[in-house]
Amino acid sequence: MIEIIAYILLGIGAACAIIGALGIVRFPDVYNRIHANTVVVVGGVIVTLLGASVLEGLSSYTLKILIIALFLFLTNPVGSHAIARAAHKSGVKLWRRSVVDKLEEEKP
Amino acid sequence: MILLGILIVIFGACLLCALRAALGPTAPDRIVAIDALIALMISALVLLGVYYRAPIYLDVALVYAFLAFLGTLAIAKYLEGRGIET
Amino acid sequence: MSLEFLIQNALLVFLFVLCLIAIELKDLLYSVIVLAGASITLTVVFFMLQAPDIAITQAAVGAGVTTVLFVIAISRTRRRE
Amino acid sequence: MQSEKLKFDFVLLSKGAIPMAKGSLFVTFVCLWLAWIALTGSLNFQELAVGAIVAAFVAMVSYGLLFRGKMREKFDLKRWGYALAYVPAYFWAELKAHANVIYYILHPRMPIKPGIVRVPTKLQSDFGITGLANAITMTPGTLSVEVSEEDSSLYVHWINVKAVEPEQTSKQIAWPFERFLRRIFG
Amino acid sequence: MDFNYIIAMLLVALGIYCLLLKRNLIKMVIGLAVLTDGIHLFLISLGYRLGGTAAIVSGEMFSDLPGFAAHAVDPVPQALVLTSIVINICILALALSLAIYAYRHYGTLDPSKIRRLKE
Amino acid sequence: MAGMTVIVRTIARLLFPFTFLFGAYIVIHGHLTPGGGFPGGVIIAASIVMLILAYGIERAQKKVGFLHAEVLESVGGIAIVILGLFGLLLGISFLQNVFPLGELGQLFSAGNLPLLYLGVGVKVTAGIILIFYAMLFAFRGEEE
Amino acid sequence: MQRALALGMVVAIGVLLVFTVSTNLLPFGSFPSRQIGENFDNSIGQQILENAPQQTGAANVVTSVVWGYRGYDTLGEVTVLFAAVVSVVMIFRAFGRRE
Repeated sequence: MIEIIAYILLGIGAACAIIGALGIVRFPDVYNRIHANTVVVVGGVIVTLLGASVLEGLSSYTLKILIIALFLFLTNPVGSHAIARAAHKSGVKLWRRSVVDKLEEEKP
Repeated sequence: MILLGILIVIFGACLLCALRAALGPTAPDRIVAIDALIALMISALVLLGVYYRAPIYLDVALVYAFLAFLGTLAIAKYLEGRGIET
Repeated sequence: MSLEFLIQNALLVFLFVLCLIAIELKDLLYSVIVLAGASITLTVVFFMLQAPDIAITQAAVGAGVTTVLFVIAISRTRRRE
Repeated sequence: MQSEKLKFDFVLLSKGAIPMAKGSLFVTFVCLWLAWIALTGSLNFQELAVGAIVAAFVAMVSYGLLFRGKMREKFDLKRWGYALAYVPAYFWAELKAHANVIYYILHPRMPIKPGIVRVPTKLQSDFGITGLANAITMTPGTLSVEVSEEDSSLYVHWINVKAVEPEQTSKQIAWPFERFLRRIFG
Repeated sequence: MDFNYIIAMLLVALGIYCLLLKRNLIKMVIGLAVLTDGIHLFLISLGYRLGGTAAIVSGEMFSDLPGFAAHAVDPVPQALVLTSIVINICILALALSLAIYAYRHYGTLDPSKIRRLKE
Repeated sequence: MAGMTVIVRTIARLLFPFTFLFGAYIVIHGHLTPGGGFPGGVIIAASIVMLILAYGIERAQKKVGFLHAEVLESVGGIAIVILGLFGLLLGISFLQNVFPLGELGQLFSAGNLPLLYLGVGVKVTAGIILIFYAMLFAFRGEEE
Repeated sequence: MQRALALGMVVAIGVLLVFTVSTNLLPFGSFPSRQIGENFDNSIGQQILENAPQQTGAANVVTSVVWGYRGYDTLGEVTVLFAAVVSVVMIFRAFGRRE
């Protein structure tokens, strides 16, 4: 029973990983690609790590895998935020069909 | 065997990320792609550690989970147009 | 050839392609970014060759030091080749 | 210029600018010791002893960084209750956002309307703003691009803009997280 | 199939190509990094044993030391590569410092132009 | 204003003690798990680099100054040499083990190997920090 | 002309390296039988693997090679690190004085 749950989680993770990577290729500009990156990290990697820890049961693996997931969860949004801010400051334009850019209007 | 199949899927995703890293028009595109690649490789490391049945191998993935965002931060600071030291 | 070695050989080809991209790109910053990807691929290859000591050293160096050093050097000189 | 620098000096790598809380060193030590036990994964006496020494050393190096303020507030049971209730709400938001973005990725014509909107927030503390921004970034579909500390608002890149007015964006993007975070971090 | 050796040597050739033909000091340092990566890969592949485990006694191996010795991979190349990585990072830092120095002094990163300016 | 946004600063200050502790774990368990002096030292140095990137170099220098790093590096080197001289003084040879070996797999085992790794860890930490400080201090504020 | 010569040299070096490596070595993964002759236990790595846990008491055999059997090498490595750090610091100090 517990193995079936683990394999379901691993399957969801792999599917999210490949879909997110497809999104990184398909999306038109940097900011949208970061959304796809988030799909890879949360839906792909962290769900996969949870599946691996469920697969092992409660052992010395589990705690370490959960620490890895926690720190990935803490560090990745910081990187995304920093790179999005740097992209906006260095003049990377939004996609041409974007609706609104409040940051450009209010803080030039 | 199922673990190895999932590994193959993850490496396929890595291939797509590398495609974007090779094509991407600007620097942030490439960094985003490499970030996703690093995250995918961390999950691959963990799955390999489970496959080899050795918990001490997981330290390697832990190192990358701690330090992966340093390079991103440095490049972001460089792209913002001021020195890295401020 | 077992499935494990198939994966390992695919990773090796991937590593070679990443290094080739890193060398052939004209912008030095792009080269450094792609080199970080090559570094983690090499880490996984070391891991599959049952050398976790080397893998952990390569991980620490590739994630923490090399990229930042190269970015400092690029920021002190010129970005275009 | 100098005074402005001092105003933002909540960084506190140097001691003395803001008085340290009394229990800060001890609480940091306990957290680091627990982290050591989780890393080693054994309850051997030697590991515990060496862990205590290392955790004490690291806590003395860095005790101003982890915790600030009064220690008694940190262990209010109500806060931990809200933190516990935050987890399923966060999980539900994450699930919805994933389904949304995966639909956009797999759709052949990709019907997205991206844009950057301003999201005002009432959170004040560092950890509160950071938690909100990280939660926004970690749900796919929204991405915090810039944080403005003067009027405490975030600029968020939204993959499918439904509203531009600050009240509406705050209600739609930030409220699911903010209603818990304002209780947890204040 | 000696795929590891071939890829390692191709990496070395790639590094030499970069060192010989690129006209930029920092790009040459990148080539140096690729070259050393190839050498490390070659040495580690040399010590691999089919179906081997890592050279670390762990888990149920503690009571079966002869079995451990019959299954573990070669530790000597690993120690060698460990030393080599340290020296590699030292060389990297030193070479980048010298590149910055040369750029500040001559205003260019092209090695041939640097030589011409000296004459 | 020095440093990056409040998000990066908060996460850096949250992660700094844990990264430091993890580096120390890698150094101290060098004879039991993968790792050792060099990767552990690099991780500890990377935690300082994290502070530099998040806060700016002046704030990081209040934690570990240039002189501190120089002294620490010398201390690490001297510790290694003194540990080696122990063997020489007892009439065996340089760097020979003189401490009891202990039980295989325990933390207190393997004689002087963990102590040597401790020295290497201190030395590598200080060395990498010194390299970063030197490269960051030179040519400050004259980028193009 | 010079460029073409260099390119040809690189290709020649690459072909030579790949040829040497793929013909003159034993196949990948045959670690203990790299020794010439019948007696496989003469390989240094195999001997270290058998004796290291008792001799040095370290569970990680790579560690016991790094600081036990090959301590002088590692001492040299530490010296190289020291020399590199001193060189980098001296380069930037000298340059700063000159400006």
